[in-house]
Amino acid sequence: MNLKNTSNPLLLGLILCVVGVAAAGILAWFDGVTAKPKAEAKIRKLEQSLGRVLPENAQVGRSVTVDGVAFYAATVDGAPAGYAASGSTTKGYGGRIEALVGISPDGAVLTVAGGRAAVLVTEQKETPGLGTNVCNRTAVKTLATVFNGSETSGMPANRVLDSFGGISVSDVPLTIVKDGGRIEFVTGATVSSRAMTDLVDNVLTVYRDNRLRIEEATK
Amino acid sequence: MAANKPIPPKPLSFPGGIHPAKDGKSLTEKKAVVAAPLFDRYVVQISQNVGAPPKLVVKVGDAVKKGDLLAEASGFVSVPLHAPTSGVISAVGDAPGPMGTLVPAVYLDADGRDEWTANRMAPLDWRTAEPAELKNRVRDAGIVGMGGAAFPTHVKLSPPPDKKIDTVILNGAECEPYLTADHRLMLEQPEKVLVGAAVMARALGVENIFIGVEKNKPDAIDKLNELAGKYGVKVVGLKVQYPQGSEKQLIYALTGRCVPEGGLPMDAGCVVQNVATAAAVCDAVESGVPLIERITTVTGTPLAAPGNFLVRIGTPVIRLVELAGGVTEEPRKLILGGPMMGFAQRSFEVPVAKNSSGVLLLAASEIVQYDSAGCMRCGMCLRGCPMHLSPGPLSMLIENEKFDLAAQNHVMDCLECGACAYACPAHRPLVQHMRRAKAEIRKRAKK
Amino acid sequence: MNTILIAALVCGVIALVSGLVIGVASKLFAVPSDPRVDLVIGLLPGANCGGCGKAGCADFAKSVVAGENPPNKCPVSSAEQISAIAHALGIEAGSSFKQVAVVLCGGDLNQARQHTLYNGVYDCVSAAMVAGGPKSCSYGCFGMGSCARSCPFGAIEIINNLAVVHPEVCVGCGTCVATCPRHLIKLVPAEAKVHIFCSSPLKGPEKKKVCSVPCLGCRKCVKAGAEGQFTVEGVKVSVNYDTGENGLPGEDVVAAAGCPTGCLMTVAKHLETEYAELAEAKKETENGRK
Amino acid sequence: METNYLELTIGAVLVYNFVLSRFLGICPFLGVSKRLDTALGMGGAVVFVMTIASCATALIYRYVTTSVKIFGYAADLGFLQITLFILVIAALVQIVEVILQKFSPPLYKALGIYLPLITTNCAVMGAATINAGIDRGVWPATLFGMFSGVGFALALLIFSGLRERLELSQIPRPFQGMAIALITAGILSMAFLGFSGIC
Amino acid sequence: MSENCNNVKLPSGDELILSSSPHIHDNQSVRKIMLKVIVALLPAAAAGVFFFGLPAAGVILLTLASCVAAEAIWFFLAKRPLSPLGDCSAALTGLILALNLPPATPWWVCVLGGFLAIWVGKQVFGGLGHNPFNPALVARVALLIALPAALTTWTPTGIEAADSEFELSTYATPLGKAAMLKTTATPHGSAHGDIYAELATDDAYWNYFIGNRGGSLGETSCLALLIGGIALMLMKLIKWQIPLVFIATVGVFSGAVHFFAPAMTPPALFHLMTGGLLLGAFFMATDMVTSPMTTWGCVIFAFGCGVITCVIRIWGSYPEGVSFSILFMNALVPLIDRMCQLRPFGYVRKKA
Amino acid sequence: MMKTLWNDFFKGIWRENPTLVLLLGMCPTLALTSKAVNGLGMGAATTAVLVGSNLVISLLKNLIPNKVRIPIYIVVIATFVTIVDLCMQAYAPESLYNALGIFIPLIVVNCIVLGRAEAFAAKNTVIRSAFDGLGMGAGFTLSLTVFGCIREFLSTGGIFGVTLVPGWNFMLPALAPGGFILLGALLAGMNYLNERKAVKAGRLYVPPQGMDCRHCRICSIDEK
Ligand SMILES: Cc1cc2nc3c(=O)[nH]c(=O)nc-3n(C[C@H](O)[C@H](O)[C@H](O)COP(=O)(O)O)c2cc1C
Ligand SMILES: Cc1cc2nc3c(=O)[nH]c(=O)nc-3n(C[C@H](O)[C@H](O)[C@H](O)COP(=O)(O)O)c2cc1C
Ligand SMILES: Cc1cc2nc3c(=O)[nH]c(=O)nc-3n(C[C@H](O)[C@H](O)[C@H](O)COP(=O)(O)O)c2cc1C
Ligand SMILES: Cc1cc2nc3c(=O)[nH]c(=O)nc-3n(C[C@H](O)[C@H](O)[C@H](O)CO)c2cc1C
Ligand code: SF4
Ligand code: SF4
Ligand code: SF4
Ligand code: SF4
Ligand code: FES
Repeated sequence: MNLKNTSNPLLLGLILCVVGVAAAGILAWFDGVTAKPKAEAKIRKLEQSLGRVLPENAQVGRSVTVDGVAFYAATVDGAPAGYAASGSTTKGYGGRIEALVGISPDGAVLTVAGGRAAVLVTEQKETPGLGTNVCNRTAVKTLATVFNGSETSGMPANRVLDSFGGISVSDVPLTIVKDGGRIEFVTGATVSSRAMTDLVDNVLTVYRDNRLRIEEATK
Repeated sequence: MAANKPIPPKPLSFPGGIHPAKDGKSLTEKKAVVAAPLFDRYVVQISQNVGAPPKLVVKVGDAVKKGDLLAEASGFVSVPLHAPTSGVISAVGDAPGPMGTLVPAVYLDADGRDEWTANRMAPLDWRTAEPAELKNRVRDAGIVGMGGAAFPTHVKLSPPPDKKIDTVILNGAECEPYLTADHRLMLEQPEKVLVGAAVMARALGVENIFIGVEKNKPDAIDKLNELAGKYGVKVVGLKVQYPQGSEKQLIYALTGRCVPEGGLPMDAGCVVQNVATAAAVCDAVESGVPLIERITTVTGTPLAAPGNFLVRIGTPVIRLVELAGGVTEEPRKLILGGPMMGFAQRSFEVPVAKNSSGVLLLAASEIVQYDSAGCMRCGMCLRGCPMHLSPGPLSMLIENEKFDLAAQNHVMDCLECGACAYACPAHRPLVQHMRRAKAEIRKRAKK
Repeated sequence: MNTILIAALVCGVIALVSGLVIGVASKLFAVPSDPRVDLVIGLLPGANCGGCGKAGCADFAKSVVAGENPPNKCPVSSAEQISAIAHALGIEAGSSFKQVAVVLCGGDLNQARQHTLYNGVYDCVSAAMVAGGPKSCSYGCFGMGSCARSCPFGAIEIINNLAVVHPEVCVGCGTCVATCPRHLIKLVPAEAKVHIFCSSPLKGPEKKKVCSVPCLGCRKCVKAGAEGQFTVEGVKVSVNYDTGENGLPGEDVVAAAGCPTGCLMTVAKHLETEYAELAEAKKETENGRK
Repeated sequence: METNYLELTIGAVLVYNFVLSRFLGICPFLGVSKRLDTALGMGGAVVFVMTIASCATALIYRYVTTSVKIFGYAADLGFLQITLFILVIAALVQIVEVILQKFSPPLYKALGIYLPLITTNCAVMGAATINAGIDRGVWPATLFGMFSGVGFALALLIFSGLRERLELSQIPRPFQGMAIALITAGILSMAFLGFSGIC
Repeated sequence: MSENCNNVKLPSGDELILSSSPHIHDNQSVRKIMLKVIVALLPAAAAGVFFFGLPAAGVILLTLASCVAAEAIWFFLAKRPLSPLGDCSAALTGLILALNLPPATPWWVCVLGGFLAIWVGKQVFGGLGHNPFNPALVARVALLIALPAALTTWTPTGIEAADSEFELSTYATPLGKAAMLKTTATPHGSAHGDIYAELATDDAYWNYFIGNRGGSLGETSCLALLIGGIALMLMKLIKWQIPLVFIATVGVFSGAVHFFAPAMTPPALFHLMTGGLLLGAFFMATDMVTSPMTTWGCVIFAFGCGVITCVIRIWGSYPEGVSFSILFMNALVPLIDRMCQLRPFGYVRKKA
Repeated sequence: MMKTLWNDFFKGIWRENPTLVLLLGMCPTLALTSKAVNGLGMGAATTAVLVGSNLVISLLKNLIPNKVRIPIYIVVIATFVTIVDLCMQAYAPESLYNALGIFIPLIVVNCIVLGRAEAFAAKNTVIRSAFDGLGMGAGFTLSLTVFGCIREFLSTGGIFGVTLVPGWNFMLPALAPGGFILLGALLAGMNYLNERKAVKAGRLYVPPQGMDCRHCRICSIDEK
């Protein structure tokens, strides 16, 4: 059968229709097949990032959003282990910065594996090579680490972010060293440093002011 | 039509143009015209006019007298050629022409007697002669534009009926550096110039006559002014600015009219003639002398005694160099014409033609070499171009052989005046580019 | 299952509609087209370079089919591609009679006198307008490569200030012929291997003054060659390219004639000598540097 | 969802220029920029197609792939998004083409040859995908498509001007052609970087 | 035909030079122009060295040398004669680039900048006259986005540093300070309009004028730049329209914004005297290779530069916009040139 | 037979390399090569689509009417793209999927894919089409990865995230302008080598002036 030169509109439409139906069918079927892995991947993604700002073995439970900050409650063996709070600020050099901050039930920034502060930037538009030095935790993989297999699985270090370790609600308002506070900053990227400080400050403030409500809602 | 508009206040100048810092006129402007002696051999190019070359009427071995016809006009846009002296035609063949190529020429060996021909034209009374008679006389005398273009003058005096000519302009600007031939002519024979102007005005039936002279020749302006009233001629001093003598610019400076793009002076109601042409017209009418000699400036720092000479058409340049005292320094460039528009020559054997207003020698130290470096887009050429073209970008187009675009950008309006190349700090050979493009575009248009 | 059904339905409907519309539209607004245009487009290299002066290959193909342009106007196509197009369209382009260009001047840097110092645009056409250019011989090649630049196929090389055509690259488009201000380039049959590399009509002694390889007009070649292989015009002798019954002169004629200046030569020999001179010059400069 | 239209438009034209900072539609940007007039035609065609295509795909996104209800059954047809978008764009372009050809031959002459090129152009599909990705409404999506097209046209216009100038330059041999065009595009994109942050 | 004429032999034809008319030239050359511009920039360079000390001199010398070296190496690689080096345009590019760099630029950044300017900005396009973009700016902007840290590390002037209260580690230029205020200023902030007061005192203006402020090496001293710039205008080496329109546009635009929204931006005078406006307007926007040729073209060009500079300064994320604006308008030059084509003398519009 | 297949495969890798010689698919080439991994990922995804669509289209080639062949190709390609997209969502590392972003859906309009369907698969056998797709995909992947390595190395001093030169940080090559400029420089380098080769072989070499559409005439063939 050779349909190459047909020009009957009906036939054309039909052929296209058949192809379309077949394609849609295949896709729908395939979508079904991958539905489970996809969902798992999604959960994995959230858990992965949440997990990184929470203590080991923590289970993520319910969440609540207060004043634009989302709090995910975490438990370790059933006991409350704190929250992973997702906050944001618009004071970054490139605008909006989003980060997860792990806080203990009494409102201090957690310290997680490797002694890193539980602050993880999830979205930012800072200047590469300048503002990103403030926001990004990038592991330096070198040939040596690759061959020795000594790649750290935990969070890489970042001077500014790690200086949030142990900071608690009682330290609010936070300021950077340059402005007389405790938070580190990167010279040449003060704006980004201030923005991060502002972000954590905001998260802690919201927690301090709404602690009961949050506990209530995530029980 | 522009021609019918009343003449507005004169700008006496035009937008654009340049002021050559060293105009070299002081070398010769005080030197009175000296008649060159009779040389033993003249080389008369046959085609000395724009248009159809005249048809040769003599052959090798013929004896001719001064003023005898060597070649006769072969069409309307063509003029006859006359013998510059009496003697024998020793050869007819190729001679080095002003463009470097070999051109047909008549070799005339002078017999030293310099006898006038028997059938010399009778003097005319121009005040009473018919315009047609005057025009015929101008043609028969072999007169062409002596300002450079060598366009047959009688053609210019016969505008098509639909063009209304109301002004005759004599071009005494002599804006070319170094040249002073017209200056001396106006100073020494003002009467002839004025009569010539009047003759041409009569031939055209026009009242309005201007002579435009650059203000750096105050003595000539004074001299002309003394006599001008008698002939109804207005002498106007013009701003010293190159190329004031270009006809389009001159018309604008004197009348405020613009010759439309691609048009001729007659489109602005004017006829422009060089002052030397006018003097030749006067000679032809008043004494029946054909155009066989002209005033030429022989100048340049290498020359021992530069000056202005009355030379016969056909004199080899080498004779003029000798006449000017020979050289004291080795010349590296020989130019026929002025330094801005003249043509470099490859040999000292080239003969003087009807439109050779100057012979210029340059020494090595005076020559600035062209450079093929890219255009810097500095815009100096734009400022200098009297036609308001953009020579820099145009030359880039031409360098890349984009002639269509060059034509769209009006390269055909270029006068080849050289103001752009003069000003260009990158020393680009702009005029050469323009010339090539114009030739190429004409070639394509013909196809 | 629901999802599959709905997806199929949605997609099917949209596809059906698209197909119908396209089908109907192409029926309704059908514009007849020449299938040969597609054919030619297929054969063209598709560089869309605009070198042919058209807006693109498709545009050019149309003009070829319409007969406005010969296929060899495309500067990118190889000779085979062009002949394929010509073949497909049934045009007799280069298939039966291949012509190549030849520069009829042999006076290179070492052999022809440069008359003057030229300072200006490095381009033959421009140079010719400045007092006839720098070359003493008013009929010789400037070697400034106007032709080489104009050749869309890069067939002309300037060696030792002399233009030489590589006949195997040249497709005979004739662009260079129109370019040369000295009218030195001629289109000749591809089989012509022997040329007289001189175009000056001057008398022998005059040529001798300016060039060491002029055609002196001694007519040795005319005698050596067969009847009608050469034409004589005044002093100037040239190969008669309108192949008569005796055909074109071959290498044997060159050998037999014993041209006193060597301006009667084969193309190959010409290229060979020029390259040799070039190598010589290179060696000399290198030696000079040492 | 954005509501600030000024930001949306300036962002689409200058800051997040499709070609120079998002890397979309590079092929026609490089391919159709040799001459200013063709660039103008192509620019016009892209603006036109991007506007209607963004509108159409936004409609599809809103009313088909995310929320279709047939016989009471709802389904998430997200997996059909790519197929439907491109199908609709291709059909749309073809239809526009024939309609133009029929009803406005001059316009067809000006834009016609560029229309099919646009089907295989990342910019149109890219705009549709971006719109869907951040869940834009139909009206802002259309606006975004249009101004992204304007941004594309602007970049194309500037670039073609530059290339016409480059054509007259003595570019070193290895850099001729595409190489210098890419380098110029790079510097141009550097100049556009200056606008970062204005919205 | 060598006949004897008096005592000197006439040249036989061989030695006559043939060239097209005209046969005489203005006494002008590319080299002279470039040298004049270099001289006009010396006051600014001197001011830079005076205020920022010897390291600044090092930056100038190094950048200049690396530009010249880059050009020489390019010619060498391309097997071309080195003679075009003599036109001094590479040296000028180097000088301008140096004046655009922070006074404490590390040595390798200077060298890299020189190569970027000459190779990417100039020679790939075919060298002098062919580059559509200002080479010095190409290098400067490329460095800025490549090495933001190195290119935004400012040093205080010697006079400022002597001031004991000064915080050296966190030094910012006036425009940088203004930009920071921009991000911290809340729309409903109480200190409406006063937030820029500290930047716009008479004292501050005096410092800006003589050059006692932070910034790029050669951009700080308005006085030195005005001397050089006005000299160039008087010599007619630059078209006066460009600096004038550029500066006026920035003044009017920023003044208007300040008038209507004082919290948005400092007053116009601040904008005119800080940043690289004068350096850009007098020496970079005027680069003839990369600016339009016609008068009206220049006006449009300069106006565009001014507007874009203000837009970037006021709303953009970069504190300074002169480099970007000139670079952007460079790209528009071919279009502007096309728009502003000259009419030939006696041009008659063809009837359609 | 083997030789033809080898030829079909190999031409895509060098002689008709889609990115460096034909200059097609420029968007992913520039957008996704700031890191070598992204280039590799994009290359792999495109290869999968190319092979799949080439296979199906060469299978169906006799059933596809000329008039609607473009929509049909598009649907087929779109199907494979969606499949790849779904797979990546499900199995690929999140960072890679995010980095490729909207460029996965855009494989649909990649001239290489459509062009191979039109120029090769629609005319040749299934096996040859598969090899052609594989070769083109491999060429695309190779050039993207190599270009990605170059950009990554020049900007961060490492390849595939592994730092080789500690402390190196030069952002330009990773950003948009750097991408353009580097690709231009790369092309210039190729031109230089090709020209030298051509000169040695006595041939004429013209640097590519634009994208080479001889393999995809989608745009011109529909010119009514
Ligand atoms: C191109 C450019 C990009 C910049 N990017 C950032 C950035 O991402 N984050 C930041 O805090 N500052 C950035 N800055 C610097 C700010 O403008 C400001 O000068 C700096 O944050 C304050 O400097 P300091 O930290 O030395 O006080 C950038 C500056 C420039 C010129
Ligand atoms: C083809 C041609 C036709 C001309 N026709 C006329 C004419 O009819 N009437 C006229 O007065 N001048 C005519 N001229 C002469 C020009 O107006 C002008 O005087 C001549 O070209 C010399 O000008 P120039 O020395 O400025 O180059 C003509 C010139 C050319 C080249
Ligand atoms: C740039 C330029 C400069 C000229 N300068 C003069 C000049 O100084 N004197 C002059 O008589 N003619 C000059 N001419 C020639 C005039 O345009 C015009 O041809 C001449 O005056 C007509 O007169 P004619 O036919 O008698 O020569 C110049 C032409 C051009 C293009
Ligand atoms: C008035 C003037 C300004 C110049 N400005 C610059 C400049 O800003 N940057 C630069 O690289 N070169 C500049 N140059 C030098 C020269 O034009 C530049 O190197 C060319 O762009 C290189 O082709 C300038 C030259 C002049 C005469
Ligand atoms: S030569 Fe032509 S382009 Fe140059 S200034 Fe004169 S008229 Fe203008
Ligand atoms: S004067 Fe020379 S360098 Fe300046 S724009 Fe004109 S041609 Fe170019
Ligand atoms: S231009 Fe001349 S040499 Fe080149 S291909 Fe055509 S005929 Fe042959
Ligand atoms: S053959 Fe003619 S065009 Fe070619 S180089 Fe010689 S003179 Fe020039
Ligand atoms: S890949 Fe061709 S337009 Fe994007």
